[in-house]
This record gives sequence, C-alpha cells and structure tokens, in this order.
Amino acid sequence: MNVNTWLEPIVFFLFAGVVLFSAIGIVLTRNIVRAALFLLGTLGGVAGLYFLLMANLLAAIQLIVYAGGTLVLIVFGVMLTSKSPWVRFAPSRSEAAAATTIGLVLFAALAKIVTGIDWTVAAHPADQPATVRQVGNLLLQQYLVPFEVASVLLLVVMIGAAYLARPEN
Amino acid sequence: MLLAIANSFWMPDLDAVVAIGPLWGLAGTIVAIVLAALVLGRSAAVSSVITIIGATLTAWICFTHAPRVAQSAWAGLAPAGGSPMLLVDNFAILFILLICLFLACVTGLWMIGASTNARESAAHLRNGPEFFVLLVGSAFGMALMVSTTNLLMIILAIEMASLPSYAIVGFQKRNRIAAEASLKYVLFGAVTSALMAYGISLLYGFYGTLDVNEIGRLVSTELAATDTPAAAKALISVALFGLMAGIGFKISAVPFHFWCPDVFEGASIEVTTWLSVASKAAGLGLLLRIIAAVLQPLAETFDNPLSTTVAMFAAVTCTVGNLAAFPQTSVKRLLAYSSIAHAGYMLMAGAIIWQAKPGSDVANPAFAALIVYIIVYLFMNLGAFGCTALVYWATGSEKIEAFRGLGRRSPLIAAAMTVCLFSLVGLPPFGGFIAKFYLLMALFKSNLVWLVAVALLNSIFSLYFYSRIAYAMYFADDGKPAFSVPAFGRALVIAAAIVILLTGIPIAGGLIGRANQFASHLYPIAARTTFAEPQAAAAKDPIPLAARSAP
Amino acid sequence: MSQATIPWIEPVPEKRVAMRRKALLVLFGGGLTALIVGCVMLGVFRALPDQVGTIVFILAGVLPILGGLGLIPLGLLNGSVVLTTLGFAQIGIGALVGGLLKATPIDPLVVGVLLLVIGPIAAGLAMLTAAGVIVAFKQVVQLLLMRWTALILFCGGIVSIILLVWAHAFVFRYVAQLANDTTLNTSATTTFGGDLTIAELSTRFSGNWRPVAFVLWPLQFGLIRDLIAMGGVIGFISIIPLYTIWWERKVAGRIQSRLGPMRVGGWHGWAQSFADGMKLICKEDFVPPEGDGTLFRLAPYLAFVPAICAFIALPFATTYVFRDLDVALLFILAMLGIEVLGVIIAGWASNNKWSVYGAMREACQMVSYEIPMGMALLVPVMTAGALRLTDIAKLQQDGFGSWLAWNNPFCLIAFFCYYTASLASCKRAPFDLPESESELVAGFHTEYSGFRWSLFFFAEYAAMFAVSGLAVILFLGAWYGPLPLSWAPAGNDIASAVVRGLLFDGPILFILKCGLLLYVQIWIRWTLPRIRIDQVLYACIQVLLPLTMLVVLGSTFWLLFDNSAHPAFESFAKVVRGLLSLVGVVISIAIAGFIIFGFVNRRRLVGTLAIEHFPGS
Amino acid sequence: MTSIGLQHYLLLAAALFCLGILTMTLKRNAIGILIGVELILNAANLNLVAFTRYRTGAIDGQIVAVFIILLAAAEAAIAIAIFMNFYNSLATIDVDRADQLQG
Repeated sequence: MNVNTWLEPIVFFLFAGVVLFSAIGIVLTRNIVRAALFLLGTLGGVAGLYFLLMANLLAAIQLIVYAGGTLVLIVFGVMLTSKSPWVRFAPSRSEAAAATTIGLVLFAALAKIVTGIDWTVAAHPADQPATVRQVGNLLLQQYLVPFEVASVLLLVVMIGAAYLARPEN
Repeated sequence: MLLAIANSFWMPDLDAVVAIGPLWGLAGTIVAIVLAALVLGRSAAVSSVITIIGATLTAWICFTHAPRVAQSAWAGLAPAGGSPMLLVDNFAILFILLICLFLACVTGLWMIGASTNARESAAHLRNGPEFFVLLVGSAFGMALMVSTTNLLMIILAIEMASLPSYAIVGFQKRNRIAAEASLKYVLFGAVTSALMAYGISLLYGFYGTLDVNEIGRLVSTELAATDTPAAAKALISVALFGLMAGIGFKISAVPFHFWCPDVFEGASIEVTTWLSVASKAAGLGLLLRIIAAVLQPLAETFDNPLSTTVAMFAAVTCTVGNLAAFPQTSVKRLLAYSSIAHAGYMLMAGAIIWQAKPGSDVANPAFAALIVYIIVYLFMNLGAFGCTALVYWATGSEKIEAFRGLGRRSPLIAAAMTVCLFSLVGLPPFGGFIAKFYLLMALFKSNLVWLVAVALLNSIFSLYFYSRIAYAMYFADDGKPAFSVPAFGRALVIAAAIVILLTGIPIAGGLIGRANQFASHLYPIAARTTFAEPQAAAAKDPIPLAARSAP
Repeated sequence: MSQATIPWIEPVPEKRVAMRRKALLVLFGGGLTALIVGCVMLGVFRALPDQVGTIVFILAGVLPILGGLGLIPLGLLNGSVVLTTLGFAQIGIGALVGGLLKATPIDPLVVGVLLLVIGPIAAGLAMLTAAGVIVAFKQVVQLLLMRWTALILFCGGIVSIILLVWAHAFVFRYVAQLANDTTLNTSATTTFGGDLTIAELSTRFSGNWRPVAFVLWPLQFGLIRDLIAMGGVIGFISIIPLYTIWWERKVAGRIQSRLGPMRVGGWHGWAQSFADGMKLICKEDFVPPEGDGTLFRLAPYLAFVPAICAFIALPFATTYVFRDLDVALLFILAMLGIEVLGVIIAGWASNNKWSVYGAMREACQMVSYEIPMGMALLVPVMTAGALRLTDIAKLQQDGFGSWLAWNNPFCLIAFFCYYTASLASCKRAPFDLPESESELVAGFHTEYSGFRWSLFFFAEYAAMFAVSGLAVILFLGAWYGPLPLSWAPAGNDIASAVVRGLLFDGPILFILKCGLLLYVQIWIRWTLPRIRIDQVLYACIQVLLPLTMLVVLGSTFWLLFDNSAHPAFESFAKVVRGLLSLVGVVISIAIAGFIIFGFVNRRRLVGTLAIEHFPGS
Repeated sequence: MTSIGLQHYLLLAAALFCLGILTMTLKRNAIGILIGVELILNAANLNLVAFTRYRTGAIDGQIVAVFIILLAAAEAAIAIAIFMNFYNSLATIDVDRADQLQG
C-alpha cells in the first residue's frame, strides 16, 4: 500500500479531525446516548488512523471488537439503565470551568513533554503493513502467555458478568 | 507419535511449562470448578471443596518447586527471542504460596458463613460455582501479578485480579450497599487501569521495550551517560505515575484509596477479608519487582528522588489511614482504614533503595522486612476479620457496640480478637511487633529516620482506636446473652492468634532467616536477566524482530 | 371542513411548493454561479503571473475542503442527497488541488485550467441538469415508467457497472505498470516505484493522446482510485435493492399463489421499485416531535454507510475489488456489525415503545449471532490460512471439487451454520424479530417514512448481498465456475474472453451465485414462520454455538492430520481422518434428517391453518 | 504541507487523553465515566501503534494494543453488568446517588 507523502497529511488530519470532533462532542453533550454515538466517531477515526499507521489487522479488530461489540454493549447498557431518552445531566458552571482549566493545563503539559523529546527513530518507519501472519505468529509464540491468560480472563469475566446481569430467580 | 506431531509446530519449552506449575494449579482450579458445575450440577459445597483442594494443591506445588527453583538461575517462561513473560522465582513462589493459603482460609470462612444461615450467604450458597470461579480467578490474577516483569503482563495481571474482584464485591444482588460498593470499585478501577495503560504506552515508546528489567538497565546506562533532558524526565514521571496509579489502586495507597473503605464495608465479610490481604500482598509484590528492576541499579549512581517520593506516599498513606480510622463506628470500616494504614507501613519498604555488592549473598533488608510483614499481616487480618465475621453472623451487626461484653459472651473469640488487634498496633509480644521492628530497622539503616518517626507516631495513634474495640469487649458489658460460634470458625481464629503469638518471639529468628533467603532470590535480578535463549524456537521464528536500540 | 387537529401534520402543499422553490433557486443559482466562476477563472488564469496563480491555487485547495466538511453533515442531517454529494465532491476537488500543489514538475497553470475551469463548469452543468429534472419531474417519471425502460435500465446498469469496473481495473493496472516502469525517470527510492509526474507521463503519449496523461496522473494514488471506485459501489448498491425488492415480491406472490406486481412498467411490473421510490421521495418527511430529532435523522445513514463500506473490501473477481485488504474478511464482518448501531439508534430516537423493543431485539440478536457466524467462517479461513478474500478464492479455481464447502467433512456444516447466522444478522425471516409487523407494528422503523425509510431497506438488501457474497467466496467457489479454470480458453480474442467470463471466471458468475443465495433467503422468508425471541436466542446459544464449536474443533484436527510431512504415522492419520469424516457425516445427516422431519411434520409443527394454503400440501 | 510524524500522533493521543479525563470529571452518569475510560484507552492504543510504526519497528506495540482492546471489552462487560445491578436497586446510575457509604 503506497500511502503517498502528500496524501498522508490530508488523511491524517481528516481522521484526527473526526477523532477530536467526536471526543469534544462526548465532553460537551449532555445526552448520554449521543455521547455513546460520538464514541463511535472516535473509535472509527482511530481505526482509520490505524490503517494509516500500517496496522490493518488492528484496525479491523478495533472495528469489529470495539465498535461492533463494546460499543453495542455500552449503548445497550444506556438503554437498559435510563428511564427516558432524556438522560441529561448538567455539571455546574464552576465545575465545568475548573475541569476545563485542568484539562487545558494537562494538555499543555503533555504537549510540551511530547514535543520536547527528540524521538530519534530507532528503526526505519515500517513501510509495509504488519501482516496477519506476523501478528498471529507473535501472538502464538512470544506472546503465548498473555494470550492464554486473556482466555482465562474472558472466561472468568463472562461468568461474572452473566451472573450479575442475570435476573434473580 | 504425538511428539512427532508436536515437533512440527512451535511449542514452548517443556521445562518452562513445568516451571510455571503454581500458575497451572490455580488456572486448573478454575477449570475444575466450571467443569464440576457442568457435570455435577451447581453445588456450592462441591465448588468450595474444589477450591480448597486446588489451593492446597497449588501450595504443595509451590513447596516442591521452591528448592528446584533456588538451584536454577531463573525459572519462568521466556518465549522465543523475547523478554520473559513469567518469572516464577522463589519470590513469586512465596507470594503464590501465601495467596493460596489465604484462599483456603477465606474459603473456610465462607463455609462457616454459609453454615450459619446468615441472610447474605443465601446468594452465595445458591450461586456457589460463580462465586468461587471469580474468587479463584482473582487469586490467579494476583499470582500473575507477583510473577511478571513484563508491562503487558502487568496490566493483564492487574485486570485479571481486578475484574473478578469487582464482581464478587457486588455478589449479593439485592443488597443496595453491595451494589454501590461494586459500582464505586469498578469505576475507580477502570479509571486507574486506563491511566496505567496510558503510562505503559509512554514507557514502551520511550524505552522501546516492554520488559521492566530491560527498562531498568536502559535507565541506568542512560543516567550514567549524560543528563537526561527535562522533557524526558517529565515523560518518565507521567508514565510512572500512570503505572503507579494501577498498582497504588491495588494496594490502596493514598491518592488512590477512596474505593477502599466503601468497598470493604459494602462487600460481604469473606470478600472483604480476601481483598484486604491478598490484593495488597500482590500489589506490593509487583511494586517490589518493579522497584528491584528499575530502581536498584540506580542506588549508588545518584540521589534518588523517587525514593523520597515513595517515602512521602507511604507516610501520607499511613497517616491518612490511621486518622480516618479514628471516628469509625463500624468495625469493618475501621479495619478497612487500618488496612490502608498498613499498606502505608509496607509501602515504606519501597522507599529503601539499596544495592548489594556484586556477588554477595546479602539480601535487601527492605524486602526481607516486607516479606515478614506480609506474612504476619496475613494472619493478623485473617484473625481480626474472622472474629468480626463470627460476631456479625452471631449478632447481625458489625458495629463496635456488637462487641460489647464479648469477653464474657464468647471469651475465646474475644481473646483471639485482642491478640490480633494488639498485633496490628505492633505491641511487643506479638508478630506485629516483630514485623514492624524489622521494617523500622531497615528504614533506620537506610537513613530514613524521619520515616521511622512517622511510623512510630502512627503506631501510637492507632493504639487508640484499636483499643476502643478491646475496651468494648472487656469493659463495656451491656449484658447481652452469650452466643456460641461454629467450632470450625473458632478453630480458624484461634489458629490465627496462635500463629501471631508464635511469630512474635519463638520463631521470629527463623522467619527472618527464611525471608532473607527469599529476598536474596529477588535481588540479583540484573544478573539473572541474561537468559539463555530458549533454543527450540529461536531458529523457527519466522519474524525477524527489528533490532531495538536504546534511545 | 375544519383544519386537521393532529399537530404534526403540516399544511403539505405550501411546504412542498416552498421546498421546490428553494431547491430550484439553489440549483439554478448555484449552477449559473459555477459556470460564471469557471469562465472567470479561465480568464484569470490566462492573465495572472505565476506567483499569484499559486496563491489562488492554494486557496482553491483549502476552501473547497472546508466547504465540503460543512456541507456533508448539513446534507446528511437534512436528508439531502444533493448537498451531501456536493460536499464529497468539494472535498475531492480540494484534495486533488492540494495534492497537485506538491507535484512540483507540473505547470500550475495547466492544472489550474484543468480543475478550476473544467470543475466548476462541469458542476454547473450537473446542477442545471438536476434543476431541469425537478422542473420536468412529471415527464421524467413518465419516461421512467415507460414499457421496457426499467428492463433496459437494469441490464444497462449491470453491464455498464461491470464495464466501468473493468475499465477501472484496466486503467489502474496500466498506471501501476507505469509507476513501476524503470525506463521512466521515476525516483526509485521506494519499493513501489516513484510518483509519476505529468511530464513523465506525457512522454508516453504523443499528439492527440497527450490529454490522457492528465487523466492518468491522479489515478496512481490509491485513495483517488478508491474515491472513483466508491462511485461504482454506490451505483451497484442502488441497483441491487431495486431489483431484489421486485424479485422478492414476485417470489412471495408465487409462494402465496398470486401474481405479485404486474402493472407498472410493462412486463411483470418491472418498474415497481422505481414507482415505489418515486412515491417514497414524494412522501412527507416525518420526524417524531417527541423524539430525538438529530439522532432520528442520523440513524438511517448509520445503517446505510457501513453497508456500503462492506463493499470496499468485497471482491467481485480477482481484479474486480476496490481495496484488496489483507484483513478483508474481518473488515466486512466489522462493517456488518456496525450496521446494528444505526438500527438501535433509530429505535431509540423514535421514542416509541415498539421501536425501542425492536432496537433491543436487534441488539441482542446481532451480538449473539455474530459469534457463531465468525466461528463458522473460521473453518475456510483455517483451511486457506488467510483472511484476504482473493487468496481464499484462489484455492477454489480447480473446479467444483475444489470448492471449500466440501474441502473437509465439517465445511458443509460450517456453511449451514454460517448461512443460518447470516439470516439472523440481516434480520431476515425467520429471524426478523426487530421488525416483526404482527407484534411490533414495524419494529425499529415504525416512525420512519419516505427517503429515510427506504435507506434502511437499501442497507438491508446491501447486507443481504454482502453476506451472500461472503458465503460464495468462502464456501462456494467464489467467482470460478464448476469447471477447472485450466480448461478455459486462453486466447486474448473476444470470443474466448466471453467464454471465460461466462463459464469459468469473472464477476458475472459471482453475481449469479450471489443471486441464487439471495433467492434462497427470499424463499426461506416466505415459507418459514417467524420464531419467538427466546427461540431465536435459544437457537443461537444452545444450538448454533456448540455446533460451530464442534465444527471448528473437528476442522482443526482434520487440518492437523492433513499434514503429510510425517510419513511415520500416515496410517494413524488415516484412522483419525476416517473417524473425523464419520463425525462430520453423522452431523450432516442429522441436520438433513432434522430438516426432513420438519418438512414431513410441518402440519403439526406450524399449525393447520397456514398449511392449507401451503404449496404442495 | 508538513509530513506526518510520530509527534502528530502523540499530540493527538495526548488530546484524547485529556478529553477522556474531562469526560470522567464532568459526567455524572456511570456509563459516561466508562466512555471517558474508553477514550483514554484509545489514546494509549494510538500511542502504542504510533511508536510501533515510527520508533521501535517491531510490532509488539500492536500486540499490546490488541490486548488493551480486549481488556476494554472485558471491563465494559463487567462494568455494565454492575451498573445494571446498581440500577435494579436504585433505579438510577447517577454516581452522585451512590451515597449510602460515607465516612
């Protein structure tokens, strides 16, 4: 895949715009369903950035697990736990102002740190997307232990969540 | 024949698979509970028995492993050409042993609760298999926490320990307080784990590796070479703050402690007992591993600000825990704050940055002291919570008023409770004293005198609220009738009290000796990180891993 | 007669007249403005010196993008296709201009003429045409509804899309060749060959062919090719539902012993869907006043856009694919999974009890059926060892016997499981609980009308086609015919190409196979009764899930012992495979027996009343 | 036009992180807080993948990202089960209403 030098910025800013727009939307909206919907924008935009970062498999996983699974779960949770669609909540002015200040300061600090470091490139930027086979081999060899632990984790979580969500008979 | 098939694929080294035996024990217990529930039907009795058997079996595996591991250079699982994922050395084995022992004790406590027909245990009885799968699942996570130095495994292990814990806190579904406790727990846990993920991503990016030992080496070479720019230092601080948020959440160190009292009060008492000890022990084990890997190499090269930071955290945690315990009327909540305070004491050990001379067999005194402390703390808390549980099941209340006249109504329980309480304060004839003594000695040796003063002052504070319970038991009789408790329960708390008495003086010397031995296994980690490459897979590995170089 | 008292019914004729006036104003005004801008630009570019030209050029790159970014949400929220398309077009133009800036060796004046002059003029003409259609709406409708028009449109549409795709494939291949051509002076720093410049390209063409270079130049960039190809996709997706709906109504009619649509458009109601479409566009655009208006307007697009996106990665033949992703399978599944969000949001935003029930059911159903669906797809994926659909297809080019459905004894069961689960994930009967009209009025789309309502159907039929396409590629020999590809005539002449395309390899075979599976879906819908929601979930979790797990396990072991690298235990492997075959055959026979049992006992199972009118009873 | 490098991605991730923190502090609905957590996890993943492409060259960052996606799913499952449990007893998931336990 030849992501061209001049096309890459355009696509990056497009996706970054989507991500930031929806993330700001999440913060500003007072309707929780809309917040969940904005989260779809963020997840989709991040998936797009993964494609740009040569992580095709990860992008697909992000879409299928995050956007298709976790997000549906969250929306489902919203619907089950709110009495009306108008689940609104308004933080007070002072709270909002304080939080925004903290957020801005935090971002300024992080931005200064991140841009202050000379990120020397240790290896060539990967020009080829990581193939499914590469990721699969790594998962089943070097990362076999986390892989197996994750399976136990999912089993336990499934049992726990199913128990908690089940109606008491 | 099957071997021939196996050879055609990449398989992990058989020795390495055996080396992580204790973890197999716990994972196998989970599977056994699920299978038993599927085959034999959902029976709480069967799953609790399987849990006890599994915990005992795992403890036995630990015992058999310990001498073998002591001989080999290191034991664990380091996959093809990569950093070690699991590091089951004697340090890990000790912690897994403690966790398994405690798991068996908590299961015993659960059985007693179930036999007393308390209202809250009904849900536990009906849904026994789920409860024990979650309990053993969190134990598995804690075992993983103490046996890894890989950032990915750290986050996985913490989640493995946390996610089932959230569920067992809210296990009684009709109980509003339990629901609220689990809500707070899960929200707090999710936030801290997210912070940790962000911190880990920065660490990975900055050092280009996921292995904490490797990071430690890079840190020391980097510091030896030049001054790091301010931005890099800030980045590392942010990253470490994220990482510490995750670990601090598990040990309820102060800025991350808000969940602790609420969760301990809302959860049923077995769960509280479990979380108060096991989760903290595992968190401290992980913290020690990270400190050993990252900070030890720095001990002599520069005056470590991180040591001061950890010391400040420890002092604040300790003081906040003790001060907040003052006005409490619920014993459960009081013990929750006490556990925060004790986390503070134990965190003090993390402030001791100490470097052994190469080749010497002397262990880090901090680690030895901490190991002793955790062992004693386990029994103190088991005893204290066990007594509270027995009183709660008998009287239906966990307020201090319920303890009034306990000295008359149930003298044995009162005696055991007294032993545990004074041991928690750290008074001389009990194990708590020995533990605190070694800790303070270690602090003193490392020139952290102010921390010693803080610890002593705190112990004096804590005497007040612990003795409030003792006072209620012996001097504030309100004439309620005596009650009897299940024999097994009595045996459990008395056994805990006896262990505390034993560790007090009689076997203290032996204990610190063993602890030194274990600690020395943790220590020379830099020497052991030069692993022999696992030969089987290195050749077959089709992926040329790009050479990583230090920034 | 008094004024209607229902509050949300507006005085329709006035509103429509106002809307029409507004649309005409926008279109005529915009078209004329664009024409004038184009002409002025022509003059400007002739007169200006280079420097100023470049500045104008930069502005021309940035402004359309900004405008487009504003227009798209506006268009989406107002349900206006024109605005949306305009927005996309602007972004495309802006990107093109911005990109051309970086291509230093070309003369900005030339490109400026190309884009800033030709672009506005073309846009102006398009807008004027649209305005003309609105003015002469009745005549256009009459033209569309004339005898044979629909048939011609259908055939013409399909053929032209195939031709278009073929032309794209051809041009793209040619451009790729050029980009890798070492005789050209492209910079050879990357493995892909350098970026082509117009100057280099025009050395390839001489005389009157030189303008071709300008057309080919933007095509070397993957994203531009995708933008163009998306046009083809959207065209295809708009044609498929129109005729599938007609076909479904005909089949339903036959199954219910009636004729189905017969009147509109001549032969057997060919143009029925066009008439329906006209009706839908003219309907009142209703938004429930107590609902969440924004989300209500957004939801149909949330369902429709992922369905289109699935086609980005769905190959129609080896070269007939818009983006040959290496994770194509996962991508398509993800897109089909995201579609559910549109349905949920639609139900939620309607603020209607039935809609919310429908949405909840959809969420349950989709989330549970994704698991057996994905697991069943693991079987061909394991066999092929790839997620790239073209790689999986390549395994099946040796004729009927090499199709993956009978690659091992478990594949056919996996196909059965996948097909069942895909019915549920497309909300098709007998799993159409989210919109079951006998219980929930119309489920999640109760409150929808007009164009938005039709978008849900476009999405549904596109998803039906996509899942059928996956089934065809993964199990039924993809775009290869039942005869081995090696028998195909190899010549380059038209005749052998036609024979090859019709019998051995190509998108026509693929579309035919998909059509067959679509027909089966329709057939099942009109013959099987709808099942209850608890039965739906039971069927997934207690039946399909264990079955697919068994199938995946069996298939794994089959592949494990398919390894002929160990002659030492050849006989052992044979025994194991024999046993596995036995298991597979027994399960297949059990499934077949189950179906036959159901058919034999249909009277008892379904109830008597329906059976009296059952064909063949 | 500038060429896109590591810092662009890191800045974007930092912004996402801060917005996640803001979401968590400003939302009173438990699911809102969970959404904030998802934002931070996405920021972490974006960092990891960007580092993988531009800095380390090995793809283990991507693997970590895969695991974090998995953890996010598991966490959301448990969290939403707990929220529903809470909702069953208090008919709300407003975290300000979780005030039974104090002291």
